[in-house]
Amino acid sequence: MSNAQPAPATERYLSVNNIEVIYDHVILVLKGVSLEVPKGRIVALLGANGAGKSTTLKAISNLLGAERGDVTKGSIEFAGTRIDRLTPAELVRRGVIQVMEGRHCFGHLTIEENLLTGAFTRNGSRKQLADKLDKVYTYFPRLKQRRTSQAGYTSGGEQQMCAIGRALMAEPEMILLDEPSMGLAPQIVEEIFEIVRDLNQKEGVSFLLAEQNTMVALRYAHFGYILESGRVVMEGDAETLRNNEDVKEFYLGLSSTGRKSFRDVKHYRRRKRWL
Amino acid sequence: MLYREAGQFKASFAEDMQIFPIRQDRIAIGLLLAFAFFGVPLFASEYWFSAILIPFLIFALAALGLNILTGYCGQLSLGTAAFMAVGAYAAYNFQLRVEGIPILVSFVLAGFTAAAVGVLFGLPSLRIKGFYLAVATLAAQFFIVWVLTKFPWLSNNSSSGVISAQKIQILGFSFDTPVSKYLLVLGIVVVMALAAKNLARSGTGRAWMAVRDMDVAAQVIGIPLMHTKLTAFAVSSFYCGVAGALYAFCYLGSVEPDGFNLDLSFRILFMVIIGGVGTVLGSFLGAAFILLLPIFLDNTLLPTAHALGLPFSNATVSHIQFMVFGALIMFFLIVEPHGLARLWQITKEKLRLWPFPH
Amino acid sequence: MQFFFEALIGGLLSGVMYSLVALGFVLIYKASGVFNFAQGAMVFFAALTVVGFVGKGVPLPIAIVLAFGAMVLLGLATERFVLRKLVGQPPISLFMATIGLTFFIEGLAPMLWGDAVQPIELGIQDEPIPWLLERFDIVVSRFDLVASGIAAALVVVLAIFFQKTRIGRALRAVADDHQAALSIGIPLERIWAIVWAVAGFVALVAGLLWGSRNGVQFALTFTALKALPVLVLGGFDSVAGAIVGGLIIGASEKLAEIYLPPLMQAGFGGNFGGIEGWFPYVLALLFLLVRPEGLFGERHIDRV
Amino acid sequence: QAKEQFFPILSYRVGPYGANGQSLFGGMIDYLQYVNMKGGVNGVMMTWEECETEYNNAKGVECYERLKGKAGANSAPVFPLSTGISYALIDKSAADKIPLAMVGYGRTDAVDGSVFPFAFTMVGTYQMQATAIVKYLKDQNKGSLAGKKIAYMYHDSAYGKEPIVALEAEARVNKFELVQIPVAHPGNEQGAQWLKVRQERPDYVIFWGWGVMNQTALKAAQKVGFPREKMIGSWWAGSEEDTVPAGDAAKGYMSATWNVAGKDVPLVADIEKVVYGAGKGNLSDKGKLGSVLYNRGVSYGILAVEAIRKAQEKYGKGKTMSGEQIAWAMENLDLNDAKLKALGATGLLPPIKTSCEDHEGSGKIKLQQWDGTKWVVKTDWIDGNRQLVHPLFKASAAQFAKDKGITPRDCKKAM
Amino acid sequence: MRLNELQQVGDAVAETAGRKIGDVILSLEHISLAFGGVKALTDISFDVREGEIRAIIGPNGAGKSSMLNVINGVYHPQEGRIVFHGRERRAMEPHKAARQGIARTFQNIALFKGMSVLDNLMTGRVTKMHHGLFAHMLGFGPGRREELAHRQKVEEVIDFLEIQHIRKTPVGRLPYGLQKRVELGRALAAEPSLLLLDEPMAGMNVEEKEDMCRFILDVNDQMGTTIVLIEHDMGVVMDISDRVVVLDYGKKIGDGVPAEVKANPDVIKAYLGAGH
Ligand SMILES: Nc1ncnc2c1ncn2[C@@H]1O[C@H](COP(=O)(O)OP(=O)(O)OP(=O)(O)O)[C@@H](O)[C@H]1O
Ligand SMILES: Nc1ncnc2c1ncn2[C@@H]1O[C@H](COP(=O)(O)OP(=O)(O)OP(=O)(O)O)[C@@H](O)[C@H]1O
Ligand SMILES: [Mg+2]
Ligand SMILES: [Mg+2]
Repeated sequence: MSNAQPAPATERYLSVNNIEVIYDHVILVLKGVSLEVPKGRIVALLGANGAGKSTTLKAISNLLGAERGDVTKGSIEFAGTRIDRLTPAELVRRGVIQVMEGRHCFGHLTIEENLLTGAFTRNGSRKQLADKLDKVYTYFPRLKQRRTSQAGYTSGGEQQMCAIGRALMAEPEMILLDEPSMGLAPQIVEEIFEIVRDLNQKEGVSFLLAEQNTMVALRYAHFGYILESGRVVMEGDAETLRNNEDVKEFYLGLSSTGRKSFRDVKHYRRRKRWL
Repeated sequence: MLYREAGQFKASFAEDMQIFPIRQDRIAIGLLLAFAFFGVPLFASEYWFSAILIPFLIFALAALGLNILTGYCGQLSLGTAAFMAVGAYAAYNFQLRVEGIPILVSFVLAGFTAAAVGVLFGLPSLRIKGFYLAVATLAAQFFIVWVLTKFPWLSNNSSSGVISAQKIQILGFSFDTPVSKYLLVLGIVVVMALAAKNLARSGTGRAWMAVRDMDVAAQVIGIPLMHTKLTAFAVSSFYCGVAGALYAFCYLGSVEPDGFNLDLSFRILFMVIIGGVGTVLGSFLGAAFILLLPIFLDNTLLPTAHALGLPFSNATVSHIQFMVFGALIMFFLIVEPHGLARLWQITKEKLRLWPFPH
Repeated sequence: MQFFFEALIGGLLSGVMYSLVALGFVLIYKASGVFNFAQGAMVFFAALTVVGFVGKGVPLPIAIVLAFGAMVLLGLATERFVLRKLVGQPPISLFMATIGLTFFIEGLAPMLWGDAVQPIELGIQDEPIPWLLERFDIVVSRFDLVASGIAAALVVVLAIFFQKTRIGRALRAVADDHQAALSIGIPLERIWAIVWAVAGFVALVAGLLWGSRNGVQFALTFTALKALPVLVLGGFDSVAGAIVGGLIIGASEKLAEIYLPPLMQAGFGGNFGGIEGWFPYVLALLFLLVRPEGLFGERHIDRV
Repeated sequence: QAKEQFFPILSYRVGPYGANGQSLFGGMIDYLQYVNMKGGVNGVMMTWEECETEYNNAKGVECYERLKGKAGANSAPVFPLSTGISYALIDKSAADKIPLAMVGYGRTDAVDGSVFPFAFTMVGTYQMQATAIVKYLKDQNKGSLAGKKIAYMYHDSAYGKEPIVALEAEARVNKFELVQIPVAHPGNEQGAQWLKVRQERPDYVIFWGWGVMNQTALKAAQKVGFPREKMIGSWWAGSEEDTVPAGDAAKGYMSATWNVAGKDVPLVADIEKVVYGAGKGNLSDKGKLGSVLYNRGVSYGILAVEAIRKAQEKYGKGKTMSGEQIAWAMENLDLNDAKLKALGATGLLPPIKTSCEDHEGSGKIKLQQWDGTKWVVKTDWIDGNRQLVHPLFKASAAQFAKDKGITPRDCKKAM
Repeated sequence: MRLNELQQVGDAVAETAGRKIGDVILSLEHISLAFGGVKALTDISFDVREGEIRAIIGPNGAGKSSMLNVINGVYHPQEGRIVFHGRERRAMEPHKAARQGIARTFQNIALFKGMSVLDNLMTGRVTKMHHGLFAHMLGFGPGRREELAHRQKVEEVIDFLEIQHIRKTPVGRLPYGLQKRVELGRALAAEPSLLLLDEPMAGMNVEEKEDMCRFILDVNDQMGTTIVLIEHDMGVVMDISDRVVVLDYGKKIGDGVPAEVKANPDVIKAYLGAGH
């Protein structure tokens, strides 16, 4: 199923070392998370709600400040340098960009203006800008149709595309994608992941993607981490994870007999083995 | 160690829904009230009563009023002082024009008058939101003060628009010393604060907060926006009105419309924000802070400057005071945008966890 | 009738003076979603700095340049020590912070430059233009005309800046969602520094004009109160709104002050002048009832 | 241990009226310093403490309460320099037996000492001032104002509204037309009002402004071409703080005053020499020495110190006086020409003689004109229309007494 | 499509037949809605029967959420009419719709962020509470008793949704999935007869989706609540819904039982994509 190439041994690219995150001075959310994204790879960050996936991404892109969160321990490196003290803008300039969970489009700007702001850190010529815009529009034709609408009035899915498109405008090397499939129609989900793969293969963009849709995520990712209550409880390449019994049951919804119907869900739960 | 709720089991919802569910809190509040009623009169000086305690309580009441509107219902208002003015002038007029009306009744009626005016100026809130509404409430601020200056009848034809509050007598006892006024104000404020606390944790309070947090959703789950917003305006103005009446009768003794100016509105807004939006406790903490800070600076800056031999003139000290005041406000917002009440809450949470950090 | 026109023109021209202050508000609001209450204090600070330097013997043009420098510094400091720490906080917190800033500036400015009330001489006479007075018996001040010209120029420049430039777009993005703006690499710090510097410049212009009109003194901070109704009427985030709002408020306020009180007097007896304090606000309120986001303001988007 | 007399000073040096406060309180404190440097009042030294009110009523009350605590029973008069604050303090000061000196402002019916034993509206009231201005205008017009039109432009507050009754009465008596033009606080925009002036085209504008309203008015008058010579301000609209910022627009503007500006008053010159010579001056900007408000501050100092002196004469020289004793003295003050001369204050302020019935004690003004750089006195002392004005005070005071349940003193016995 | 999947779909349909599905309680007739130039809905008609689970699917921007907004009165369609419980109307008013027993959840969570979970659920009962301001002020008496009675009901919902442990937590601090659950709880607290769910399972992992499905099915089974559901997860839609409406660009392109819809070529083209 996976047509991803086996990961060649690469240098350390993005690495998160044992970080701890506290919100509001009291709420400890990440309790020592370490992970790595080798160059040119797609790494999936899986885990239940509230496991701390978004928090991890925000810690990397340094967006915690606005939520009164703090990285209190550990370090984060990108391409050989520490980045935990860099401003988000500086990170974007270095090629690390996050697509936030919940879209966060600029409601009062039109779709096109939203995309254009994405290129803020890249002062290219008018032509280059137009080219980039075209590229995004070929990825997301729907956006082209709605280009003059105010983003606040577009549908959820359109906003999601807008947010991803906006990030692409920054010509990133490393995208932190938070729940890209949320609220998207199945067709679009496939499309988006195809785009992810495309970018990865053709342009060498690396991805760290937090995703609930494990099925799809593991289909496209090379490697995965599973996060539970602020700790990494399991890691491995996509193939291994996909064949793990627990992952199958809890994240893929497959039982030993294949996919079970949502109607037949039992009212008891088996304890997860890794807990 | 002392502040733990472990071991306090709630056997019924009624217990869980008490006004202060944690036993230590209940004890603390009880002690505080006892102290305020019986302890303070024993050793506070006249200065404390007239210049600190009475205004503190009155401002806390006004802040509470504003907090109901802004903190609980999310409608930013800059017209608080005007509603206080309505209360003050209404109480004065009830006393003046209704023969033998008990003063407390006057206060209540003053509150209702302010509430009525509040509802009137609350009507635009059905369409206008956020800062637009805030500026719209400025219309109330300026218009009401203007009306009070322009209709001499309201100030009993005093050529200057100034009114002098009548004597306060309840059941033959006259409240003319600072201590007695303090006790009167304290009593009223305690009752109203409890009522506010009750409101806040009842259906009314929840409806307010729902409208504040997301009005479309509130409407969708069946909260009528108009009714909810207008009750918030009414209750808020009622509180401000009573505060205004107390301001005139128990604090300054005589007031002029211009005294209820925008500055006063802002001071009260400061109290709410610094104290904590959407908390009853915050109104009190905020009032104390905003009232005491300048006094504290007054008393410390000049002596400090002199002690350090700095050649500061009085003017410079006053300027520095302004700066420090402004800087502290910014500082507090940065440290804790949710105000002193939240700081207090965090402290309590930490206390509960102590000695563990999380 | 001739008097009516005189009142109308006078009103329109003084409305432009309000616009000038309102413009500073609009700038910052549009760029950060912050309702900057300190704008009035900034006007005061700017004007006082100019006079302060002049008082030290610096020639006026240089004093103006120096004052602009001071405004930039003030903007940078505000960004560095206040705004940056409040990223992502609700607008009301930021609003309150700017009130704190107001106090700070109101203490700082006179501490640096003294409390004395001082004039600025820009060399534009604030007197009736003679030939208009003689020919039509209409009073139009030359000063007001010049002020309007300056305001109009500023408005045009700023409108273009916001709609057409990269930075302008980024500014609007920041106003919508701080965190998202950060996430795509818009450097909030720099953006805010720029905006505050520009707002400082607008404040300086307003300060010079208002200062030379009424003298440089603490009361310049009150100009903010005149600008607020203009702001709501035009829409917080509209540069064009600031100017149109100013014109409407200016004209109607003057006409109302002249024609309304006699009517009220007829109705209630007594003396009803002095309605300028509230009239603009009530007028703005009425407008808002029809258009809750002001004439040109952006519609508030709330969807579920 | 030297004896001391403590002055609680409720000052304002910041905020919208800060500039005015600097001069006023500078003058007053400089005078107290001066008295001390000359050996005090029979050896009793003046001490003081300032408290910033920001011209805000509530802060004023707080300051009063705080400083009252420091003064104890022996407080020198309090000058609450704000109409609002003085209103708020009337009851309190009476209860505390601290004399409240409202010199040229404040509750005007406190002229009637039988109802207000501790409140002293000294030297002049707004009503007396207004009638004196009318009298001046009448003199200018060969004794008749009949058929003239006078606009009264005023700060729309207690301060501006007090004189209206008196002016209306004058208008009836002198058959001139009175046009009232209120200006909303703070008065930094007066386009409409001056358009109204254009419309009405009055012969004179009597102008009751305060703070920024004053400069704005001058500028606005220039803008509509109203001659400044025909504009007569009250004594709170006639200081350098009002005219300097208006620049050329102020030239020719007239105003009333009860104290004279300039350093040529011997006392002021001496203060400069003695106090500033010793580096003990209060002003940070020495340029304000001799300004209208500075000299007014000095006059406040004179009134207070002379009251203390008078009290000492009765209750014991060289002793600290109680508030009550000083109140007695303020009610029995007699600052005649000879005394003023001895103080070096000839011409600085009018002679004053107070009594229980009349806390005002003078009611005289001079008119001064701004020549572009300084105020030039234009007239001798002009008396207000006492017959017209004082009965108004009596009636108003009686009403106050009734409202508050006060039994007025019998002034016959007050001596 | 895998064989056993088809098998299960068939089972589900069969099961549906056995359940008690009543008459039409809501019917939408020729609804058209436009925002300025954007046509969100064009001439759409469909109905909802008592006790059924009715799904609305369609690509992004098809107008699904708008449809729900029309049903409970947030949007007023320019054309068409709504018949609810036999009463016909042009448009609803949101809070009146709530009083008639329509509750809903939102695509972008619309909880009251500043309030605790418990308080959020309690607001859900607003339509059932009758005491006013003065009763509330007292802190005892009838207002309090009413409050307690409703607390009882809300606790039942809390137990049902298994969110006891977060009862007092401010909802802003909760992870997304739990917020969704709380939102469902708020809607359930109102004991609605018609429940509108806008993508209740977005952003959840399989385990949580399973939980959510269980809640929805239980609500439907045990309380007989009629449910209108928007969802992008085809597995869920096919498994639990009785009938499905498909919208595309504001137009209805399909309507029927899941298997039927799934086989509809228009639907495959517009929505499902070739992968399914
Ligand atoms: N601003 C905040 N303040 C306090 N707590 C927070 C905040 N943001 C997140 N949390 C808490 O941190 C934990 C992890 O949240 P996070 O958003 O990282 O989870 P997640 O794995 O992304 O979950 P989801 O799949 O729902 O997005 C949650 O328990 C949440 O309650
Ligand atoms: N209030 C509004 N103003 C303007 N346009 C709107 C508004 N609400 C919805 N629209 C438009 O109507 C169309 C349908 O939107 P809707 O939100 O109903 O889509 P949806 O089917 O729910 O999509 P998704 O699955 O992405 O949530 C969209 O193109 C959207 O831009
Ligand atoms: Mg997440
Ligand atoms: Mg939708």
